[in-house]
Amino acid sequence: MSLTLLNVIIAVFIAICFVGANAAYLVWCERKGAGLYQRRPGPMENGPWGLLQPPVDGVKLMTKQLLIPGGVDKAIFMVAPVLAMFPALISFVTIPFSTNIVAHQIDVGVLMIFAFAALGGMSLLVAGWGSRNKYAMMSSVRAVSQTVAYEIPLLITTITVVMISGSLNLTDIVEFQLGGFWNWNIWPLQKSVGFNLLMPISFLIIFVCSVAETNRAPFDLGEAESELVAGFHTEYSSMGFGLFFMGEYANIVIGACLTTILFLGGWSCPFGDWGFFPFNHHVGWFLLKIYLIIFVFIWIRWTFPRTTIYGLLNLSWKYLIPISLFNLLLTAGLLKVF
Amino acid sequence: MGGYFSDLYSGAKSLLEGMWVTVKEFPQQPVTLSYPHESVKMYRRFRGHIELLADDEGKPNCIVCGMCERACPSGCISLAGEKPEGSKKKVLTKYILDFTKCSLCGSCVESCNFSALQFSNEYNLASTRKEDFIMDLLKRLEEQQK
Amino acid sequence: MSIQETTRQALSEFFPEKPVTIDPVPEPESEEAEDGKKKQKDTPRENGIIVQDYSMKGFHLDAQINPDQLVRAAEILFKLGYYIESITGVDWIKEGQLEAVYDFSRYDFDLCRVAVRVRIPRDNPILPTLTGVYTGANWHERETHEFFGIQFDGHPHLIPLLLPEDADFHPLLKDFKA
Amino acid sequence: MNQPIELQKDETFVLNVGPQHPATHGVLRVKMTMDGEYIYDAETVLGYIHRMHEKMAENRTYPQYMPNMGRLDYLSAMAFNHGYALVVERACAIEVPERAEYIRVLTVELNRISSHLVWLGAFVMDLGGFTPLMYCFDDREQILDLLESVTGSRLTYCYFRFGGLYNDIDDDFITGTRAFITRMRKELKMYAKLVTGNIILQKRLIGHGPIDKDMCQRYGATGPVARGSGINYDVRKNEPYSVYPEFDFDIPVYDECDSFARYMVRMDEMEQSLRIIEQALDKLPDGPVNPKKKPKIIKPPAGDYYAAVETARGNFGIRMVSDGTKNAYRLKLRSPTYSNMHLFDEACRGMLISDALAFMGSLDLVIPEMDR
Repeated sequence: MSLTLLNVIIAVFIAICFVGANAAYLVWCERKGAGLYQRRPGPMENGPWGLLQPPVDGVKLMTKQLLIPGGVDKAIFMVAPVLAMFPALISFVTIPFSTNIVAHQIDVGVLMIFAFAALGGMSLLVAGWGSRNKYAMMSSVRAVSQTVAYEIPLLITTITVVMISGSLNLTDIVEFQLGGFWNWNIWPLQKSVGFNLLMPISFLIIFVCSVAETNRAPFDLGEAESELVAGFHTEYSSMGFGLFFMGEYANIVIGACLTTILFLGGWSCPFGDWGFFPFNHHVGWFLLKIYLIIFVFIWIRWTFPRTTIYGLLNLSWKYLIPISLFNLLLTAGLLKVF
Repeated sequence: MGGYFSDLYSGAKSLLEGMWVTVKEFPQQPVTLSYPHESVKMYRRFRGHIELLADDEGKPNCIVCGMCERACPSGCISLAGEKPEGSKKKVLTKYILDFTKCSLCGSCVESCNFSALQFSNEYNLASTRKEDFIMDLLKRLEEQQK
Repeated sequence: MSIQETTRQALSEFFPEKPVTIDPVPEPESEEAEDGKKKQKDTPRENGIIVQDYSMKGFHLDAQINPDQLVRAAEILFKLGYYIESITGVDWIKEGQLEAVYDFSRYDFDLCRVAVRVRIPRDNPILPTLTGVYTGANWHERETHEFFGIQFDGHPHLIPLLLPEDADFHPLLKDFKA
Repeated sequence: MNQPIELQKDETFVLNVGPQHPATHGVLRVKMTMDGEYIYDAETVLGYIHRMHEKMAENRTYPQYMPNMGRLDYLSAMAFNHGYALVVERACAIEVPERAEYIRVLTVELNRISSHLVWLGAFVMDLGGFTPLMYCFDDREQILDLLESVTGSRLTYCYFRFGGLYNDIDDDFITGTRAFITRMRKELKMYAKLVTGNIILQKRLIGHGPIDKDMCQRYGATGPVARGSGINYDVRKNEPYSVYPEFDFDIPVYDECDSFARYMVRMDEMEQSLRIIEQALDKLPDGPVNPKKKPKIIKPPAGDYYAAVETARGNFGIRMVSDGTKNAYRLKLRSPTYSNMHLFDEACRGMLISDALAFMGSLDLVIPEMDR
């Protein structure tokens, strides 16, 4: 067995642990955050501040009966939750948490993440189709059109960043932004393109798209609970539902990671590269940034009502795609000039 | 075209305003009460299920006139009394409240002219058995006297 | 002219033999209080318009008409701007009759509540439907149908609304025993 | 997005919304024939919690029936009690002392605000926003506490009696209510920022769910539904009862006929109710809350009686037929949402399901009141 393969297996194991812990405790964060936003304490009873709630919930989910509705295609029905979880896990392989904390550096890391994100969209379709439920079916159709609509601006914006940094490798993209927060891609002032006013807006676009890609409020049309009951996972119980749930939170982490890497300088310290503690704490900076983004995710979810499917598509096709396309052109032009 | 950008601007502004409202609540103390650990004080007028009132000697005030039984819309009160020998008044021997039917309207308390009934302040009444709600108020009074 | 009079005149086309101006005699208070019971034993009320005392009764016009005049009456009221409040029945079991009461009211400040009544025999209760005029009569008629067993001719979807779909009993009839 | 599309009858499927569906707030069922996400036809099925209150009225005496009224519309129970008290008082010619009338108005208006708050929270939750619900419930809790301190119960008050009230209010209630008015004014501003101004909510409501005047008349829609369609109709103004003529308040009317107009009507109504409460507290006369002369046994003289009140959802009317005995001969309850919901079947045709459910939320349904 080659060393690289072993490396990847260990990394996947660590990624599973990381994703599992993250998913579990992000649920806690979400519930606690929701509580605090809503003038109530959130989970309180299990452990201090309800910190034991996630494991207890996990045990509950695992011990529940897995119900399979009559007349469904069992194989499709069972494979959907796995499909939801698997791409998110694999994507972690290529995400650089720090200079050397990365499972496997791939030169086309960005491409790989997008490839697997598309697979995640398919899991919703399979789940909705396999459930033999009208609500689930409608939800999966919605989810797919949403994924398609939002992958385009997401990709275009990412290409812009790739053009600026000149690499598809995530580590390279971060290294391009090292040396203080003024070097991050979020600012209009750029090393390679001079001055591009649209960069902060691009950041917003990628942020909105990652909210939409992860099916979170206000774009949670797939599981719009007041319209489609629970959407694609209406018929799932026990760990089937649990996997969807974990997959959702894993996707959130991926989305936050991607935003951080592309625009917020990844693990780079905001105050330049001082080589002493705590500024050299690279993973710390990375985690801080992604959790800040997740905090905003939670904040948004507990503030806004849901959009409709046409509102969502309008936003994508009328605003996000034109602006990101324009930014792509502008950046290409600026790259030629400078 | 102008509408395009003003829409974008006003929309983004309204979203930020909303986010500012919720984030202001974030650091504040919750307004809820963690119920089993602490509980609210009931108001004096709180209408729990009814209970019998006793006079100074600890005997119920009730004279078994049956007004409450007749006033009750749901027929959840059943009472009985007997006249001991040598006494003018009837003495209450049984007062059963079927709380499963009670709608807490208070017609019984209002109909009573002898201040023999009042609302209790009890609200922790959850149970899984129906029998728990068929209450013997006379027994309850005796227990209270002890 | 107040809307009340307009409505009364419009409705009086059903009673050509009675001059419009004669009947606004509110039943005297004292008489009614004394023989409330007597009134019930009387023969059923004759068709006609009664102008009610609003402060006492809560509505203004009380018109009793024949079943075949019902749709026309509804059309008149619709044209005058009335909206339909409710349709209900009353079971006058002693007289062997069912009474359907149609309540109409207005959106504007010319306050006038009109009750239109129709009396039909208890053993063959058939009425024309108002759904052609007031679409909202649909549910009210379905409700009256299931509670009283009144058949509404021409109703598009006369199945029980509040009761179970297969209910064949009419609970608001006085002889209904659960 | 708003253009009528041509729906095809032969490519439809039936979607059962309810009886257990998060958007139907209870047990309402709508059988929707869908063409994709568009509604081709809808049929509402009622009666899942039908309790035959009207028959109960025939078997109970008049005072005994009072608690039933709170069970019709559990959110504005006070107004329903008021309507019933009105019709019996009218029939028996019972005079109500002035102080009692003022307290009635006071409590009914407080109850109206609490009802609108539940609606606001539930409506925004229908649209997918959860947080406003919690804020609304926090505010509503203040009202419930106030009303509980007076009536002794939080939801089904049963506070009114024929000719008067169950008991008088105390000073704590008055100071508490004044504090609540200040708080509520601030909170309404907060809701305006958090909910009303929100672009997502506006995009979802403005121009959706049209109900025009003609439709209101055909179906007999009342309350905020009619007022959102430009009909200036409020029983409190059009047919003044109790001491409402004494107060200076406006009836909010919007001409837009869409879901947002109905939303705005209710938001404005809360403000107007606060005004009424403030004036009622200022003008509150002294005196007894129960009449000196009141018949011992309620036996209305034979005849027909009618009374209507404006509840939080519209015109609630009672037609009472008395035969001079202790029980009503016939009691018809005309509940507002029954008529308001009726137009849903027609109005939702051609809508997207998400719009239709938002539209349903804007009608402010309370199922027990519809099913009676």
